[in-house]
Amino acid sequence: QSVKVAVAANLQPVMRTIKTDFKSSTGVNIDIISGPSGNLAAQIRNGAPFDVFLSADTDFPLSLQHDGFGLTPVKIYAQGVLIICSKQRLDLSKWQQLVLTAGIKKIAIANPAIAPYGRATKQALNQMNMYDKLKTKLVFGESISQVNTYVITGTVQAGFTTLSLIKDASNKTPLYYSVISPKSYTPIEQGMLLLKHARGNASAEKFYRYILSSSARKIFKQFGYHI
Amino acid sequence: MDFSPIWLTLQLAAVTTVLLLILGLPLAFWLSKKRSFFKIITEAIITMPLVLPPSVLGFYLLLAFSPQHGPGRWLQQVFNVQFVFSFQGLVLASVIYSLPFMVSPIKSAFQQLPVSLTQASYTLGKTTWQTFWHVLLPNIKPSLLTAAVLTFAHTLGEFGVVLMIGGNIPGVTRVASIAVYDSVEQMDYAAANNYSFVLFAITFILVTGVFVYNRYQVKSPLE
Amino acid sequence: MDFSPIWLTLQLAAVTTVLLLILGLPLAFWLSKKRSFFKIITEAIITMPLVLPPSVLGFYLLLAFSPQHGPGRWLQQVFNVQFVFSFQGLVLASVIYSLPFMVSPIKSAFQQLPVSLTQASYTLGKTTWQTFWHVLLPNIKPSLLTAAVLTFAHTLGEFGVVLMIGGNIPGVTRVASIAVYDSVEQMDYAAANNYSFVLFAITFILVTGVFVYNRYQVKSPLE
Amino acid sequence: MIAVDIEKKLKAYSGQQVLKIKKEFGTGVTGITGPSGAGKTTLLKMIAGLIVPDTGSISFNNVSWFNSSLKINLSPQQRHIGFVFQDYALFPNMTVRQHLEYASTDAGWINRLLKLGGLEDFATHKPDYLSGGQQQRLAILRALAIKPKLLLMDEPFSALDSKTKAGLITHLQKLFTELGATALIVSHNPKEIDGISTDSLEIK
Amino acid sequence: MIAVDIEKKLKAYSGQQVLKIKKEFGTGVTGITGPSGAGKTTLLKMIAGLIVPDTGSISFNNVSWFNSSLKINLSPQQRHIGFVFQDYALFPNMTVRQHLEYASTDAGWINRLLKLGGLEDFATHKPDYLSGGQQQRLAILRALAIKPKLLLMDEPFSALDSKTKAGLITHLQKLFTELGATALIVSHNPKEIDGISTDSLEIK
Ligand SMILES: Nc1ncnc2c1ncn2[C@@H]1O[C@H](COP(=O)(O)OP(=O)(O)OP(=O)(O)O)[C@@H](O)[C@H]1O
Ligand SMILES: Nc1ncnc2c1ncn2[C@@H]1O[C@H](COP(=O)(O)OP(=O)(O)OP(=O)(O)O)[C@@H](O)[C@H]1O
Ligand code: MOO
Ligand SMILES: [Mg+2]
Ligand SMILES: [Mg+2]
Repeated sequence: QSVKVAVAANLQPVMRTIKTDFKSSTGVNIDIISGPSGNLAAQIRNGAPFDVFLSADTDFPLSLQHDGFGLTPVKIYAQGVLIICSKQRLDLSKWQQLVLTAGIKKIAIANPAIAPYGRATKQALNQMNMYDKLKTKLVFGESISQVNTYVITGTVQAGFTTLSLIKDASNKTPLYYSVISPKSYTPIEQGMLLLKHARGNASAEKFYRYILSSSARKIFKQFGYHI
Repeated sequence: MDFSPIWLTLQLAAVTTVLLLILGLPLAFWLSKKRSFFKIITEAIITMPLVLPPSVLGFYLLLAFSPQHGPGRWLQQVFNVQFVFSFQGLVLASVIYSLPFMVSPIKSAFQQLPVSLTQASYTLGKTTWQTFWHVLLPNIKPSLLTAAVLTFAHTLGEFGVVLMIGGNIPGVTRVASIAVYDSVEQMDYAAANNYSFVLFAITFILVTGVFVYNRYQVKSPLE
Repeated sequence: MDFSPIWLTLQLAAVTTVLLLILGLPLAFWLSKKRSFFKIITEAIITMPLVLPPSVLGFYLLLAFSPQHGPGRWLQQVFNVQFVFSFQGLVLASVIYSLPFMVSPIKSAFQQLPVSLTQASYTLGKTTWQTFWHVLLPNIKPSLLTAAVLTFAHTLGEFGVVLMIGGNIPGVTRVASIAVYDSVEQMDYAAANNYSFVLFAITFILVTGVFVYNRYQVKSPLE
Repeated sequence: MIAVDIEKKLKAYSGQQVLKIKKEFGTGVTGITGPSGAGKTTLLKMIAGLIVPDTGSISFNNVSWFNSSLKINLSPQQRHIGFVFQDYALFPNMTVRQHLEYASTDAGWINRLLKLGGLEDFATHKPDYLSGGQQQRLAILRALAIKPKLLLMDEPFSALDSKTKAGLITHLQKLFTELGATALIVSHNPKEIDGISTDSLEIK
Repeated sequence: MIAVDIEKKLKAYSGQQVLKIKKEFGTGVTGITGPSGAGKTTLLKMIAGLIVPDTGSISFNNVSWFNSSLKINLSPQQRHIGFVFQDYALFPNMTVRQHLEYASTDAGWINRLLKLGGLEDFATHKPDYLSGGQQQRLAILRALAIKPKLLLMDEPFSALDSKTKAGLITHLQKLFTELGATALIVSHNPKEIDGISTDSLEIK
């Protein structure tokens, strides 16, 4: 029996390792469906046959759970780190000044309405009184994944994304980045929910427990998440 | 490389095209004949799905077929069929979505045929249906082929509706267009390239084949 | 309610349709004439963008027009134009994407016209171009209209490419299809409904208008 | 025996012209003449059920085909008529033989017709590859293929040279007698059917 | 004066048939006759440049139009010919007057032609709304509209009644003289042009 796991886009780099590790320890194959957390939540409401939901925040899984889509309470499995990142050799330690210069034409952020990382970015920029100043430069990716795509193809000079992108060994493109001050945004606590669809699916439960296990935690840490 | 998205896409496009041929031909014929106000409205309605963005269509299909409420719930409870996040759902959406691509070119072609062909066939005692089948249809072959190719192609390229009601489920609704999108998102550009290339190759062969076949259909008597 | 996505969509569709009429008509005419192997290949290539999923096209456009390298950098440096995240980029993508929708039905219609019309015009001393303009084109009006409507519509419904290279920038690339998608994913069904309804209304009027106009074009002499 | 008593407004001239016909046509051949634009084609099409008269009645062997007051109007199919169109109206997609096979399943009859029209050598040609006279003969053969009791022929010999025409007419006369058919032949050259026509109608 | 010396294989019969023509046509009217399928239409189309002969040459007033050994082949446009098609080839989108206006800008000439063809009352009609004879007359007028020095007419009177035809032919004769034109008229009924033809050619 396979397990369908809906994962927030920021987890894409880490999920490859998780999938292999879970398969080697249990022999169970998981299908990964990734997207902005908000999209996945909407799809679950509309009947998508997912077993486990790994969100990028706690709000989406909580509301699903509240409306009876969950089998378990929402568990926080990791805490995300927001970075600004570029393919160009830029000194991003002073990114706040840098992004205002003319050399930076476009900056990608994830759509705040459906991607928690985008929400956090917006919050941080607002806190620094920068959001309005940058408004004309912003382009909105559907999710963190799309922000990553824009960064790596060089269509934007900078993008706000997740630290796991940097820690992804399979990514061969050299990237330059700087961590955004954690004080400027509410911590990105990422929550998990075992869904109604998984009822009777032992493998799904196994996967749910595995994510909270130490071996999974180790992997999350490797990819820059706080536990 | 995982070939299931491509296989799925081809299946979807083929099933849709066949269904639409069965459905679209008589419809196009009916619409091509003298117009009534009722027909104009019908035609406008048929054309709607084409004019609406796939996301709008997807939205309404989602509302209609979500098992949370309405017809979707009823279907789920009574027949245990679910149209969202399932292959049959994609087929239904594609049929609605591509209908005008089948109907419009065929209808125009029928309108451009001389009336006397129909009249001649009628005097031979042939029914409307026989006339349609043996006289009118064979004389609009190029347009028919165009319509079928457009329909097939439009379905191959379907993305928005699938993204909305399909949900990217491997082997069920992850068609090629979604797989490419997904690969790009995962920064797996090699996979994106592979999918693109295979689609390219398949369709290039298909399209060239059709055109080469069609070459012999183009009339150029004596010269 | 924010009307800018709808306005933007209509602009995009209109600009694309006009450009494609200018580009597609001569192309369709050229293709409709006696076939060479070169033409078949050309036609297959023109048909490609239609058969490719929008996500594939979007991906390649993204790669090609990234200002970091290749043609994108050159355009940026020499002309200071950027094709990603800009309206002109969407126009370019739409033109490529909708080209076959303009060309195919028109080409088929040309092929179905009797050769003797062209011959008669030639003996009157008319050039190929005059013949095209005064004799052939007016006699395929229904197909021409169909092609234009299909093109306009297909552009209205464009979603995948825009999602890929648009960047969802309000007033610049946030077209209606994206706005609906966005609203649905935010579970703001009221906004999704509004956008959908306005699009529905506009296009229903448009389409019905075209059909009512076309009604007078359908020949039914004496009866 | 076909009885016609109809009226039809022709949208022809800037002014208007009314076509009024009252006549009974017996078995045998009736020649119909009249100047160009008089309404000869229109008359045949009304008898065939392809154009609806404004008022009046048409009946064939006492079966009512059309009656405006009784609201009777049989379809062209029900009237079982052989019609030779002035512009032939051949099917571009069918070969000569297929035209006849579309109308009839009787292979012997088809071969006989092909021979009668001198088109045996062209059985596999499509209309685009036929000369004008060959096309016209095909149009005649197709109309005969259904062995109609009533034949409506609109300028059926206009593209034929006198020798071909003379031969064909002789054959047709035999065929009409054999079928016991009534034939109405529109012709601008009444002499050509003088030998076979038993009656005539001049329009206007 | 037009000199023709050409050969063309006709893909006609199951076997093959070669059309061989060697003839000089002087100013005035030449009647061309021959059985149906002989190649009359093919000949006219080759002279007009619509079909390419296999070998040979065509020249008009000592200008070479076609020469297979010298690889000369003028386009139909360059030959400036008035052509009446056997199947008319009218433009469905144009009214009677528009047909003539498409060919000529001389309003006086157009009106004269309309009168000559008896189509003044139908100037605003499209071909679908014309009778067979009216269509044929329009085809003739259109060919005349460009005031050609060479007229190729393929069965131009086949749909006309004898009265209309006689009147038209008288007018045409005057016009030909006026234009100093050479006319080749294909006709299966040679008698109809007896009065005006000065030469004749029989094919096969
Ligand atoms: N489809 C039509 N719609 C309207 N008027 C028509 C149509 N066809 C013919 N007419 C007009 O009706 C009149 C009669 O036409 P009809 O074709 O019956 O003439 P006809 O006697 O057959 O002439 P011809 O010998 O030239 O073929 C003509 O003046 C013609 O212009
Ligand atoms: N487009 C074509 N392709 C091939 N063969 C053709 C084509 N048109 C005519 N033919 C054949 O060539 C031969 C000569 O045809 P053509 O049209 O020149 O005859 P025609 O003398 O004009 O006869 P008609 O008096 O019947 O019009 C015929 O046998 C015919 O079948
Ligand atoms: O990982 Mo997200 O849901 O795109 O912020
Ligand atoms: Mg007539
Ligand atoms: Mg001929």
